[in-house]
Amino acid sequence: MNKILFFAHLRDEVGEESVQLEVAGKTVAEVKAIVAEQYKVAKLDTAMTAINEEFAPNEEVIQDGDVIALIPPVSGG
Amino acid sequence: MNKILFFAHLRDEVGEESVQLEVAGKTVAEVKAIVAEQYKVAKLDTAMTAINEEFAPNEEVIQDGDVIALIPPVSGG
Amino acid sequence: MSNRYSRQTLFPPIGKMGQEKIRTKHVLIIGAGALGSGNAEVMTRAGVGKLTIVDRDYVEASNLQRQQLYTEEDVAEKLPKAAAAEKRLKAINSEVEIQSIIGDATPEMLAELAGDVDLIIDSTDNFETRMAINDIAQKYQIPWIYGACVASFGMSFTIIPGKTPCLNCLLKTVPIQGLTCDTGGIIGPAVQMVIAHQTAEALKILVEDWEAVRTSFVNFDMWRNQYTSMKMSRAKDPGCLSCGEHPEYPYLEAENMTKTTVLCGRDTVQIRPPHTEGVDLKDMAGKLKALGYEVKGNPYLLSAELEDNRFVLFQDGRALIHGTKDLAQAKSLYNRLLG
Amino acid sequence: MSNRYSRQTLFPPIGKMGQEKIRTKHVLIIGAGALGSGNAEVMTRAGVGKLTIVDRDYVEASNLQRQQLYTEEDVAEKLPKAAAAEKRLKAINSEVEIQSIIGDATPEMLAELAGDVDLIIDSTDNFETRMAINDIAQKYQIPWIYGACVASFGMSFTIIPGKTPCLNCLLKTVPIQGLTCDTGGIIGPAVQMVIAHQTAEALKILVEDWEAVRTSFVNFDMWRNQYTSMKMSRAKDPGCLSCGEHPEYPYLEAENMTKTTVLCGRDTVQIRPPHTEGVDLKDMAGKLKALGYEVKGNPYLLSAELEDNRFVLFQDGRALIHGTKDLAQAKSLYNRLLG
Repeated sequence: MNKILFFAHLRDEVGEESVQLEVAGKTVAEVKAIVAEQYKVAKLDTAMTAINEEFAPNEEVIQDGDVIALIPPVSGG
Repeated sequence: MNKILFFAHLRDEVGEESVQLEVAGKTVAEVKAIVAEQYKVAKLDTAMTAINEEFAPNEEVIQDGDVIALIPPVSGG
Repeated sequence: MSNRYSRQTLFPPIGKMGQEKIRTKHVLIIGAGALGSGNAEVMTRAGVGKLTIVDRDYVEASNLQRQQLYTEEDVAEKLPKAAAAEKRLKAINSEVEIQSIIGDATPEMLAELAGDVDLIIDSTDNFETRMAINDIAQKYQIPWIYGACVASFGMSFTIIPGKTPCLNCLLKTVPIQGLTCDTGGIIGPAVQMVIAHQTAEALKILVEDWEAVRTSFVNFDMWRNQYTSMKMSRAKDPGCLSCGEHPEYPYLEAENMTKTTVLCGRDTVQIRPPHTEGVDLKDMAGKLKALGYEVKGNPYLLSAELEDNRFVLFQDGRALIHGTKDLAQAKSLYNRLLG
Repeated sequence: MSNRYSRQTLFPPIGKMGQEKIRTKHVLIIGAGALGSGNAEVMTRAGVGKLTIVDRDYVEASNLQRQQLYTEEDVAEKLPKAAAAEKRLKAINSEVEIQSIIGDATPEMLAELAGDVDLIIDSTDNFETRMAINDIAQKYQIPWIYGACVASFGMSFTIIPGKTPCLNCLLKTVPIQGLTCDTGGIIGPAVQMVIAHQTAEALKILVEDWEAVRTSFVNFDMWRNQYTSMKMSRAKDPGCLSCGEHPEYPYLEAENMTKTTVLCGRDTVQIRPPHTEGVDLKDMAGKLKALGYEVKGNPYLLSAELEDNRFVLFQDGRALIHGTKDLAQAKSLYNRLLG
């Protein structure tokens, strides 16, 4: 099982700070697609991803127990 | 074994970010006395103590494996 | 004022030697909004040798809630932000050479300024300019500090050419979020938090304490009491077109820049962003309505109107800004609403 | 200026209702140094109804490196900080009622002000005043926000009477550290970081979003890239004399306050702190020498001299400040050197 954390406005869009999903064996890009579909979140493809607090590219494969954080880049200044 | 973390100017006085000491069974007050003696740190009695990131009073007894943080209060403004 | 930096030279990692280094450095700040005005104030008080600040906007009433160099008088006079910033910064520290530039931070302008700049502090409000800063920084080997905030959250990351990953390694594209300070709001404490992180990194870089420079990507939410650091050791992409082995600096190329043109005889500016993934028109319509805009539309475009602002936005991100021939003003409105 | 708060009301946890609450609240800021000037600016820009700021010092050249309301002109005019702050705050937002008080924040003054205050933001430079604020806050049930910084580190904690532990639960005594901004230095980013935390908490309290208030004790070092939160769920002491079941508010009692007296005919002020654990004279001598003081002494006392400052410090914390009859000025020097 994997914990998926949402940051910034993703948290508001999903309505939860985190969810539990079974995504071991999938890539980061696949996880984004699953989350976007399941929680109706737009623009997830441009969010950065951390696995266990370390930046992970889209091709990275998730292991069981990994904590995944989705961090949308922010542009205001 | 216990890890002891030093914050703010304690870190400069001790010269290390953290040290390993065997202090299971001792109270917070006793640990402060041991550290003050061993590392020649003045004014440790007024430092706040966290055990595993939770505030702990002077009477609290350390368990094996506990991570202890010593945080001196700061007055500048 | 002989002892004006005494509290800073007393801090051992700076000291008198560090202060002397700070005094000889030139810092470039892109943007004089919330982050730009705050970063400029901290750098000016710290005593940098020269500070250049670039901005295309003028001071408006809605800026005063969080933009720290400006007063009600600046709003009444409709002063350009760069000019109002210069005035206040000189009153704070007459020993710092302040250069203010009223205009759009285009890749051409950045390239011209890059020659004698030691550090760039990002304080812009859009990713297109950030990607141009990122390429310029790589091309001229200048450290730069990304910072951004919206609502109660913000983030920062320090980019040292040749050492750290760059912004293009992380993003790979120019994200259009449609969430900006003008659509999602912003609170002062989130601004202060980003400024704290950017200026701490700036001082480390100016005194050349490279060991102390933060290597993680910081991300926080002041209202939800969240603070996280993402390790970046595996983020550098060897094939990155900005910082990789064969750099092409794509965001300095004309075809990757937004085209802004006045439509002949129509008092309208057209804004055409480079290949985006498209805009969610339904989502944008909701955000604009919340701001008081009157919004009409169909699946291909929306038209929106509020006071002097009137524009049409297409699904591919293209927009027509009506009632103006001022390119910078049109682009400013676009970036404020779409990021 | 109808839309000056628009970016703040767009932020859902504030909204128009929250802004209306902010507009009706009275915030008291103790101290107009680095934290005080910064906190006052953020609160004034955010649109509080009334802001009272108390300080006993005047603006000096060494303040300009980090105290954001002040200019070189304020130094030249030797303006009291509270007066200089008021002038700038009014230029920033004429809709906020600014009350500036030039003087020492004694327990008597705090008690007088407490009547109609909704929130106290600690921006003082010493623990004696903080302990008095803590007792006043408990006695009159006023939330307050502790904040402090030295060098590159800082900390903050929000105290809500009846809910959270209080400062006396944590410290049990008035610590004399001898580490202050005047002895250990201070950098702007550490100041900004504390301001970010204090003002975020302030906005939550002003809009009465109690769920959002931070319950942990925050502690950071901007140069070492450390940020930690200490959970405080077990810190409340039921026997605490400030917030426990039988409160006595000990720091409002005369015997627990520093006595400041002019020594007759000697142009000297004596400062006698209440029962301290004593001062490490050797350590203090080293710090004063580093500041340029000429220091002499023996195991019982040290005497120190630098320009106009001349004083004798005893092992029990008592001090004689020579060459002045001004109580506030003498106490100010004492707190700046000893905390």
